[in-house]
Amino acid sequence: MGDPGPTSAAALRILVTEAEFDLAAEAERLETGPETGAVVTFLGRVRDVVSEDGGGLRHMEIEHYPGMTERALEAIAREAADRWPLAGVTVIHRYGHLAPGDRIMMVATSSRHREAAFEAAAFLMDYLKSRAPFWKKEVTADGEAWVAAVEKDEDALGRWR
Amino acid sequence: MGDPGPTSAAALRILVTEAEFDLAAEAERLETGPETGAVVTFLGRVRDVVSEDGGGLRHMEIEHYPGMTERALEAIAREAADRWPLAGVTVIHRYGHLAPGDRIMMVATSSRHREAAFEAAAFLMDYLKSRAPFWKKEVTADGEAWVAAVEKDEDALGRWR
Amino acid sequence: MTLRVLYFAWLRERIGTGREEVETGAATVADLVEELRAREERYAVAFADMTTVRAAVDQELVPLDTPLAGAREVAFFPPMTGG
Amino acid sequence: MTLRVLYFAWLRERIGTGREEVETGAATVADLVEELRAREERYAVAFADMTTVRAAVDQELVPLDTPLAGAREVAFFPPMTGG
Repeated sequence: MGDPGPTSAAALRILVTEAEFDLAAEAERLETGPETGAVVTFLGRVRDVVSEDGGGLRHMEIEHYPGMTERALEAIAREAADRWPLAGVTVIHRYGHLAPGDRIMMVATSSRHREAAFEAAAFLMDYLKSRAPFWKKEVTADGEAWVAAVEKDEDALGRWR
Repeated sequence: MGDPGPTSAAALRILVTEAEFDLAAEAERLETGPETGAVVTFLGRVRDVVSEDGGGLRHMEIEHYPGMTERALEAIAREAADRWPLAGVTVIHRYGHLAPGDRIMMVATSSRHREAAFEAAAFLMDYLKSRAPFWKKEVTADGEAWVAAVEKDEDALGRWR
Repeated sequence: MTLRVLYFAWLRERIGTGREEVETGAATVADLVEELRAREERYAVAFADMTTVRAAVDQELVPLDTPLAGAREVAFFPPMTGG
Repeated sequence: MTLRVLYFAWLRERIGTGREEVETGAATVADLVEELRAREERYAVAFADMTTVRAAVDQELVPLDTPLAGAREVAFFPPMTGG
């Protein structure tokens, strides 16, 4: 993703934030222009996990690499906009202290037709999972543990090559 | 889709309406439960079309088959819930008079993980396009014309068989 | 038997009605189409190219060779364009 | 040269700092890892299994054999778990 590639007309919006975000407002931001027929959103939430003593997740800590994070997200968004005819691409990811049920992140894509919007959103998620510098730590009654990377997340990138 | 199949625990919500719908409220309705890690929404909008005299779309008329429409949408939603481990499935489709930029329809899916939510949403859209009894008429300065079915929409069903 | 027959989109426009009661002895959906075609020019025009016509019996999409025994409602319409 | 070296997640915890300045003559990222390992036990522990360590040079993800010439910032971290 080093090559900036052809300049796309897509509006990119990247946000790395500790704060809650407004999914509805973000989706509406992409509902614009006479050519936009499809808007896809993906929302990621903190799921509860069951610990050995039967208690659940107390909270999650998300660490990131300020500076590189924004660059990586922008590169991923730009790559999507180069591959599909998108009108808009939004990527928002939170860091810090998150409770079960909290929103972690979202992507949104808009395009003339559904195929491009769906594929680009799935692509963004696959790349985000293993190419954006975020690390999750789960805190349960048993203690705390860094979430291990999942091999299938790395494998998921294969279909976009 | 005649066989009701195994009973899924997914919450199905089907709405056929002339009125505007609230995308944000619909998405939030699926942001529930400790196991829900992913919510995907798809929104379809009326795109403008350029007519021969250079004028655009005045409005669109969507006709449907009351009774069968609800049955077909429910069958499609149930089929998705049988194929993927979904927590919720929402399908909303409007009919009647729609202007350029208006929302036509939406689907939303929720699941533990992103793959199921994405695939089910794409599946719902592919089936909706050619299996739900809606017909679109475009009214431009040139007159009115029924939108023709697109062969690739029929072809799109192939990947789910 | 008496069937409720529905028409949608351009089939409705060409036939000039969206709904009618039809007294028929047709064994299948295709037989019903033949009866209607023979009845009046507007039906012959609407059903001229059956590759662009879909049918539902009692609100289930069906092939044209589907039997009508027990049916109450038959609908004809072009390929769907929802979404 | 003086490099800014950053550590994240469990690498940060094992090494006991998230950021330090390192005076080094290392030619590549892998050479820098060797230098750090030789320096103190906590580095040797953190870098014990390099299959679980990723590196970035000046905020670009890179392979471990990447040269350090001209680099200002090197970061080490586990495989990413965003999304």
